[in-house]
Amino acid sequence: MSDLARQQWLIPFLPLVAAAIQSVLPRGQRKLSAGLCLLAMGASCVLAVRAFLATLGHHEPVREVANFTWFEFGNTSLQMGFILDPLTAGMAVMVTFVGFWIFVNATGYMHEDENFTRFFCFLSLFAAAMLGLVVSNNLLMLFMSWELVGLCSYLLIGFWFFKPSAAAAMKKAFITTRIGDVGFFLGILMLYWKSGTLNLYDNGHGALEQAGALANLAGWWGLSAATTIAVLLFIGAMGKSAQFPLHVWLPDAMEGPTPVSALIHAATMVAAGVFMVGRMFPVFAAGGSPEHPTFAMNMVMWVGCFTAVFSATIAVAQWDIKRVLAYSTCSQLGFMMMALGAGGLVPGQFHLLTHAFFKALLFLGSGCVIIGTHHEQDMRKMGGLKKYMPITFWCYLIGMLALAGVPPFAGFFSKDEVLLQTFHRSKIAWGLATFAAFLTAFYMTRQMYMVFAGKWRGGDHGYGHGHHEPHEVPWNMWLPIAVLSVFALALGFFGTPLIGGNLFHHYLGVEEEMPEGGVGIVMGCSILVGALGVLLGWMVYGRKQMEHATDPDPLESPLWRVLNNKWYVDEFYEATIIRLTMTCGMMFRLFDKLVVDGILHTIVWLTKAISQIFRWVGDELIINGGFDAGCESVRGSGALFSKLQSGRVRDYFAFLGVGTIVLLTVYFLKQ
Amino acid sequence: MTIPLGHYLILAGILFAIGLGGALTRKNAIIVLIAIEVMFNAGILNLIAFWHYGHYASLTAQMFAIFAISIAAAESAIGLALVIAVYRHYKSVDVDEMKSLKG
Amino acid sequence: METIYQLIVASFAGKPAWMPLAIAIAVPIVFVLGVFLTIFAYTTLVERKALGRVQNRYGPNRVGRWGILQPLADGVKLLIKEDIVPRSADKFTHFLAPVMAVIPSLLLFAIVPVGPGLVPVNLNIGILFAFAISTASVLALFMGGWASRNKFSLLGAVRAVAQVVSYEVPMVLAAVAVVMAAGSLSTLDIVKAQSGGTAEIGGWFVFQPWGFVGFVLFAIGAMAEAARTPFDIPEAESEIIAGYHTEYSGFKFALFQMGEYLAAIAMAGVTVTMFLGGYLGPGCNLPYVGILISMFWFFLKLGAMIALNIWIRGTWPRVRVDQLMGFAWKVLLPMSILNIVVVGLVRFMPNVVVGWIVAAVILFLAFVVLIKFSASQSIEKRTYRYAS
Amino acid sequence: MDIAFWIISGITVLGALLAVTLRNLVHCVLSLILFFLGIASHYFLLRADFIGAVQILIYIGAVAVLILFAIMLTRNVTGTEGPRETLGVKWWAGSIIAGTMAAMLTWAIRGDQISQTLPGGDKATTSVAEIGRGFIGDWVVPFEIMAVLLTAALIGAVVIALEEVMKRR
Repeated sequence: MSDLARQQWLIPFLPLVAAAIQSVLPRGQRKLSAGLCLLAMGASCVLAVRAFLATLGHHEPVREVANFTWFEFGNTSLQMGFILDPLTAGMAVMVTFVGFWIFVNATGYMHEDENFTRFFCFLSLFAAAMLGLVVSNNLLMLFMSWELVGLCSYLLIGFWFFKPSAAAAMKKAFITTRIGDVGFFLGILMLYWKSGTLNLYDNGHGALEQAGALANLAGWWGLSAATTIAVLLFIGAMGKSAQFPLHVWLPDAMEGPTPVSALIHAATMVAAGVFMVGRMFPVFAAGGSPEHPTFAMNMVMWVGCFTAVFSATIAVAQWDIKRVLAYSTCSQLGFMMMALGAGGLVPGQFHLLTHAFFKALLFLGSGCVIIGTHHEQDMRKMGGLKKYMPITFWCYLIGMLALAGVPPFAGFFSKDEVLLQTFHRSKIAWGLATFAAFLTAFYMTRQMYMVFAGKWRGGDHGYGHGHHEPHEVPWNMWLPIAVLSVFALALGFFGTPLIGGNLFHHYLGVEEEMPEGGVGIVMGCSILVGALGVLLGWMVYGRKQMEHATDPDPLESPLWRVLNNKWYVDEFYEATIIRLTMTCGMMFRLFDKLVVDGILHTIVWLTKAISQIFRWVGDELIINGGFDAGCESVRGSGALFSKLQSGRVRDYFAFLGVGTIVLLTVYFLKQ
Repeated sequence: MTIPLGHYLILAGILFAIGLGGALTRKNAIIVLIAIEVMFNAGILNLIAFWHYGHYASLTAQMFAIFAISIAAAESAIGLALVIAVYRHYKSVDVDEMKSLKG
Repeated sequence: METIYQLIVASFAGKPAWMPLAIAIAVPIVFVLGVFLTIFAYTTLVERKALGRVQNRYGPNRVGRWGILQPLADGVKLLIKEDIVPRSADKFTHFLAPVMAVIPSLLLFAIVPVGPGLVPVNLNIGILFAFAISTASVLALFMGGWASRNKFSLLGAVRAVAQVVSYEVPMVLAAVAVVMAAGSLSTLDIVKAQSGGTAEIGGWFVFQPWGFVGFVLFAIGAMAEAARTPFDIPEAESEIIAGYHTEYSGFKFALFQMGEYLAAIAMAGVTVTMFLGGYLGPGCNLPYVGILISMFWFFLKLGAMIALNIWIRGTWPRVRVDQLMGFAWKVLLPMSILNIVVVGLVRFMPNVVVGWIVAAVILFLAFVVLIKFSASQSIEKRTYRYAS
Repeated sequence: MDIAFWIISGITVLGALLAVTLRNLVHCVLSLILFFLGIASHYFLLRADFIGAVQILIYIGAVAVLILFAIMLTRNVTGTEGPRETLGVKWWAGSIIAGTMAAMLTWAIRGDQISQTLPGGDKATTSVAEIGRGFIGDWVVPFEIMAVLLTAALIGAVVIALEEVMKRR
């Protein structure tokens, strides 16, 4: 058993080796590259399953750790470690299994791409990073994997970097998640400061085992230390798991190849945030009780709840097949966060697992559709694909029903648990989430009808691949979705009270009593809204099919247009945060030039110059007020002063010398 | 020998200042490199002087001196290669003309 | 074994302290200036005679019997010749260069032991000192070539610098092998490490495979450092007139020649010390006369090395610039690095014979491969970038 | 031996001053060599023979020669600089900074207790063997890193300087 914990490193290591080998493969070695990738992933999957099986059949939840010292400086040592517990084992199996089938699908999807090996190299690295994140028993290692995941997503989203939109999307994804990572990193630092360790579990000395003690320490903003840390960590999770207001990168990430979307949205990157919150759950919950939850828990729940509804509304009005799924992912991640925030570690993680399967299925299915329709992503130009792509259709239907929460598919059970958990915490949140579930059913039905029903509308345009009819995809693309659809169908039963009393609960072994009561109301409501959503979808999109790709949406209205434009969040950011940042950047630049340059001239000149800037900045900000004008003039003065930074080595040298003299002077004066 | 340690330190300080002055006042990149070498040597002289007047049995100072000399050699090789590359580009070795990095 | 310095100090016990010091400083200086300058003078004569015979003519035979006073006559002639300094020359540097050419060469003799304990200074960094000094000699060539403001001089100077810097590397590495075997940098210790063996001959490093290779490498490097034929492209008269000393005449020219010859002789002395057992030879351990016998052996070997130099100069054509550089970097350098490895390897061999055979096989194979490799490179047709 | 210190120090300072003030580049390098020699002599005087030899071997044998080559390769064969540099603001600023620094350093050192330290008797110099053992003993890691650094510098210098040759092909 402890051997298994010590061998956990093999799980991320194998894909890492595969990535390393592929990075030096010549471009032509496509089969070798894909084979290596699949082999490594399959082997990791076997290892993960082995570890998973070892955690089964214990009465007490298993938790094995293997810590080792990474390096020491002085008396301080930084440790790393691996963990084997139900949470890790379940995640690892999910990631490796889903990842494996995504890889299989990718061999078909990327078939024509000339950078096939590079793609698989990145994919392997991505999988390795994610698995490293899952098996690590140390926040530092988790953070490193976390950043690696971010890097890989950056590389993969921008895999077709020659497309300007992809290049923009990759930057957006990186920077947005980076903002969250700052919070995460602060949280890590604070945790280290307060608890003195970054190990999660360490025979009673680990950070999580000290969570109770942390709750008694004072943190910032009048919160307890544990809650402060939790809030900071959650900011990181918000970035990674695309929670409002850091969700903007996720839809843009659709610029990447579809298997990447499947990998990012289903199994890995977005799951990282939820997983991390689940992993750090003791810190979040420390100091609270079900009746009086901590601020961190409330924050998680309400952010999740808001994201769930918010994204679902946007998903209603999108044309791009992948964007619908992307917003749906945001929404579902909101569900997970909400469950975690409501105190339900098990429902959250369970929904994460089931969602990974059916969302991977949906994404791969959409990938099949895109390949089948010759790289068409606009749902208006699809239609009637049921005839051309039967296998894809049936699998997609299963995924759609699972997502829409129709019993007995996986999504129904997991979502139901989430809703139940929320119901006991807050009726308002429950109501909103139920509304989001209704929207989910509605937009998925809309998508099904637009894509698969009616007649083929793709022929309207005579470019691209010409007037080719859609066709079914090769076996290596439909096999994965077929396999995944089996799981989407069956996985839900492991988490239901129906057979033998909630296996998943028992497996994770969290000592939390599921509140009694309310099961009937919640389940009834969710079945009802699911049915209502499907029905409404049929009424709006099913009864009367779109005839032409240029037809307007039946719901065309001002509100719809707002939704179509994603509530103008991007534009809002553009107008506020980005512009503010630019302005700040200008001002910093200005400051830089002045400080650097002023030394050569007399102090009088320096004083005059600084007062000049202050006058300018003050002038512009106070008198003009408007951001635009202020920005412009600051930019202008910045350009003016930037001329003063000479770029000459000699000047910089002189500054060094002056600095040394100043230091020496200080030294003398202090004596 | 009755020269106290301070004499060596002052000598090194003066040499360092000379190097610094050279780096500040000259425009030719090669002379700037020369001046940097002067500063390097002033620093190494300090090491050896401290070794001589201090813990004689220790190897540390000599090791540091050797490493510093090696680094200086590597630095000058790279520096001169850069000067040559810059010369090819700008047809000049005037450091004041190498200001593409200006703001 | 005491050095000459310690002997002198001991014999002046009880006298004022400056006396042994003065004597200990004066004796080696007088010895080096007297003996080695004479050797230099007669080396020029022998060289001219030998080259004459190689080229089927007599060589100098007018001044004195067999031309034996020829060096003296040359000296007088050069002393009274007009000292020409080009108008645009950098006067000070032009003046300094010949002086700079002689000083390092003379300094080299400071570490060459001519007999047991008979070394001017027994530095514990002996060989390193030799290399440090010999690199300085290249500066003189550069200064001379550059100060003359003559493009041929400058070309010669740059060639000299490039050549010396290149050949320095394999030479130092060849010496590293010896230092590894002897376990010391001191020249006296290196000689002592070669003692023993049959009649004080069998222990010479040159009889080891790596020693032989090192000897050849070192001899080639020394020849190139002194810019002697066939490595005399810095002063190749058919290409760049006379290289760096084109603009020198009179005694400055003589100083350049003197520096070159002294460097060659000193490097020959270092070669003898490092590979040929220095002053070791049959009878060098005898009481009283041992010192004389060992000096005899040393100068005999020195003479043999000089003769070898002259012989090679007379019979080999001058190499081309690209061949010169390619040879240094592609053949000598790998060979010398391998040589170091082999020296280390030999230490771990079970016995001397096996070590000898293994080292010989490795070095021979490496030599064959390297020669084949570089030969295939040099056969290719020459292309001219600027001429059609 | 005191007199040796003063003579060598004078030569060293003179060399350094000339190296950074002379107009002719090659003269600068020759002065630099004088400076290096002075420093090496100081090392010998301080009984650090090995460092002294290394100083000569590396600085005079390699660095100075390298600088000379750089001068030749930048086509400034005569070594003269272009138009005379005026004694402008920058010159004065630089000189004042350097002078201030020299003065302050001197002042700082003179005022310190440690500067009065005298060598404790005549001691034997460190043997090369000890240094060699240090390289493969306590200092093996820095030594290896230095080897890597030098290799990197070698490759880097070749790459930078080879650029033109590659372009020509």
